[in-house]
Amino acid sequence: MTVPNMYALVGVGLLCMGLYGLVMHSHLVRKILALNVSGSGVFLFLVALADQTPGPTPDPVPHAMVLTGIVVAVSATALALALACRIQQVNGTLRLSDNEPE
Amino acid sequence: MDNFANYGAFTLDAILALVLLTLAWLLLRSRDLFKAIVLFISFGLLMSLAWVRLKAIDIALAEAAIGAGLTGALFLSALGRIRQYSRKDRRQQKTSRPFRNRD
Amino acid sequence: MTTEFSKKLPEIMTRRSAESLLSRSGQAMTIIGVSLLALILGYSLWTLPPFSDRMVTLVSDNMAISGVENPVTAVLLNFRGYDTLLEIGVLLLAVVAVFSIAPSPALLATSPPSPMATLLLRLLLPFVVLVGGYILWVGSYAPGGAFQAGAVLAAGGILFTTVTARWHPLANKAIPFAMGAGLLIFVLVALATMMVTGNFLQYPETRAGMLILLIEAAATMSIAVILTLLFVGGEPGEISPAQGENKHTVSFNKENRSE
Amino acid sequence: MSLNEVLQPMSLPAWLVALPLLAAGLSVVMPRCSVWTAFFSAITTPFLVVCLGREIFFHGSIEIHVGGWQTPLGISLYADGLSTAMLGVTALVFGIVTFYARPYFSGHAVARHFWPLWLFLWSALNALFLSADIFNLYVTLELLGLSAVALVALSQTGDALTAAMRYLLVSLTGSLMYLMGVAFLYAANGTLSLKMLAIVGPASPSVVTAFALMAAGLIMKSALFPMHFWLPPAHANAPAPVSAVLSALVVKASFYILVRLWVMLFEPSIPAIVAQLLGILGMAAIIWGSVQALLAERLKLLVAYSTVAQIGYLFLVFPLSLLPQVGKTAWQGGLYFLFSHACAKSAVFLAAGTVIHTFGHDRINELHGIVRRLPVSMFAFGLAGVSLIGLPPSGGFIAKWLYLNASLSGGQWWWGVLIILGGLMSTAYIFRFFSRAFSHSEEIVGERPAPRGMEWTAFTLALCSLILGLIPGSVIKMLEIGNPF
Repeated sequence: MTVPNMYALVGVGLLCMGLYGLVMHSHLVRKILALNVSGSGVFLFLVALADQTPGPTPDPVPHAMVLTGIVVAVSATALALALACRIQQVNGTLRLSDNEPE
Repeated sequence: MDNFANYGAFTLDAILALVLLTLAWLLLRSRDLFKAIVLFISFGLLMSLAWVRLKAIDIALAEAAIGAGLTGALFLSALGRIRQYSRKDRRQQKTSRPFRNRD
Repeated sequence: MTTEFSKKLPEIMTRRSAESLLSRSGQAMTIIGVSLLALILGYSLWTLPPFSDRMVTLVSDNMAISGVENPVTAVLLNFRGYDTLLEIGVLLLAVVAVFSIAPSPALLATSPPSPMATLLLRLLLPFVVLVGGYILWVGSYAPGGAFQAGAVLAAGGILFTTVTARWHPLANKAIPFAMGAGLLIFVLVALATMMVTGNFLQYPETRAGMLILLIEAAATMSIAVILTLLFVGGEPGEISPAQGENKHTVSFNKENRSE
Repeated sequence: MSLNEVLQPMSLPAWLVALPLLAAGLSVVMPRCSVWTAFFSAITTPFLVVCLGREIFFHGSIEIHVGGWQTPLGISLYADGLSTAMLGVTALVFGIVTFYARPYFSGHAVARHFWPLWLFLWSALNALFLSADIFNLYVTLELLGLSAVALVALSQTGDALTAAMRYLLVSLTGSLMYLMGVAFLYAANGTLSLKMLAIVGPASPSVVTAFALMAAGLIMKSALFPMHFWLPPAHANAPAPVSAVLSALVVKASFYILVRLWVMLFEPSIPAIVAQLLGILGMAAIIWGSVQALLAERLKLLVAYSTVAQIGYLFLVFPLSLLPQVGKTAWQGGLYFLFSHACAKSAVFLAAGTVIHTFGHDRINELHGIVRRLPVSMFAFGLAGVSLIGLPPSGGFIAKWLYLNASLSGGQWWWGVLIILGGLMSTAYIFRFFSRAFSHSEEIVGERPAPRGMEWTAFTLALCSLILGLIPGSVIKMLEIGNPF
């Protein structure tokens, strides 16, 4: 197994663990954490594949894509956390399932 | 000698990979939210090490500054605000719950 | 009897589906599903054909006319500059969204800043600005660029807001401009290049380096301000907490209310 | 420089993205002028779309290379009949709803934030429909998702915030799945351009996985059963202008990407059973959404569940288009569905918003005899209802007619039965509301009068859904340009 392939597998693992955490946790902040872990997994996968080019330099296009992705991810995280804080303030809870119609 | 360096590098990569997976697992399983966030920040820092290993220095810089640093700060400040609100909420709970009206 | 049941049916359905996420069988299903996904992804990774170096060749062939020397910066701001344009839009959108959700700024001045902290800030801030400027400039040649520089400057901004927790009144007027400048200058440069070269975002070859630096400088400032504000988590200038609490209780809320 | 020089045909797609984006940026920088930047956008963007439509009608589809870089290296924007028609519907709905939103939000503090988010949503849709690059599509999807979520949360009630959060989580997960699919496609083909990817060979496991990931992500975002759970609360709790564009356009945007990917990349290499599966999910969505709409107690929730059902119809296009010799008819039917539903559903949501504005609630059982207070809105509701049910002469009728044609001459009659059954069910839930609205009852007193602008904008959109039923020939001719199918 080559080194980039190993990192790509780690990326797959992180994606799946993040998805698992996203589904299992009912606490919103934990869900957001899990999504961030998943995102890191996808980014790692992408860059690890880019390192497999035959030449000495890796492909810069996935690097640019991941940079874009990181910035998008931080924007989404900020929005999600702002929403979570507001939900705590208004509903008094941070669990979505508590909030089903009674 | 060259071979030896290769083995060393591979071992480093393997350890890094294992540590990344373990950290992710721990942070997802952690019962304490604060601890989970701290684990997430260290996860981000190790991710930037992984980016260096994958020859992506640009991403390593961005990950250290944005992925670990700023996202971590966002989580910590959100946690602080949530605790502040929930304390306030507990105090108000007995008197009124203006927003809890639903169908 | 039947009408009552029909009234309750949607509620029962939704409640069940919400709870099943936490039940034993739900957990088992999730674990099986996620492991299956991991297996499939791993297998597909295994069968991927060898990675082609078509893009590497294309990028290195065009580096000479890209106006910069760092391939990643060239992809970000020239070859795929359109992605970056939209991405700066995402950042600006995120800060507007956070403002629209947050009830009040997170940081309220409760006490004047301590002299120690102020001193530390005075020593650190110039250094942060210097490092940020360097990272921005070096991005044309080596790893670095607008996003990294913006993030470093934002760290300084966060430090500043946590220590002083107060905005200068002038800053309130300048902040919207600083937030929007990155996007506006990027779009305007793109439109201007379209007037000159006939193609959206096609820099004239001799001016490419300069235009990229202009876009990056504006973007760095906007990114720094936006990331700082995302951390602050609310609109500066509306400090009064009472006002902040009531800001959003507007009357069209009525439509969502029921007794 | 004359207008003709500025608006050269090749620069029209770029203007269509740049102009709303510029307006969005300006409305952040100058909050006081935000209404005017939105109005400016609402007038100029439809004009640009008309210019683009005229151009491609006479000279065929346009592809521009952003930055002057040819496709594997750069990003290209592509405008054929399909994307221009999507842009046209977007411009129509956004243009009209902007004039509804002005009185709706006037005087509210949130208006300050509404207009920039609104313009960002619009630029995201324009960019999405023009993009011919799978990673660029990811960026537009994120722009779209984040602005839509923020708009849902705008009313700041507990329910709206929770709905927005759920929507955000689904939307982000969907984007991640999509991005993972992009990674696989890029690794296998070394390009991100839709057109260059189009030449992929026989299905390898990585291509199938890429399709599965992208389809899963896009299905989550377009709320196909059983991933629809986030839609009803989000669309029912958002402010009315927002609900209108979310139902009319935003869920359709991810469907549009799926259609493009299916037609351009995956159709030859994915087994036909997958299309059948998508059709079966669509069938379940029609039945489930209609039943829930029949049971809903609030008007906006009824309309939102009706959207769940109507999305089901859209996905019937996948099995129907694979039938021999009727593929084209099926695609035309599916897209006709999309357009007429966009007009009709936005009209219905606007009318429902006017009801809430006037009476302060939308509990169906307490809305007896409201037609006397809101005759125009109820008339709009009725016209749009005609299209949703699929009665002639409406866009919905043409769509169902094309679908029925495809299913009967293709030999799979059961889809036809389902379409007729779905029409009956939508008749039932629409008349359930109408029987109250048009009933005789004691005079009810509205809290405040509805602004005339709010009533007539809804009416205009409803009329558009009807007009679509009168001009099927030219719409279908438009869709043929560039031969997207």
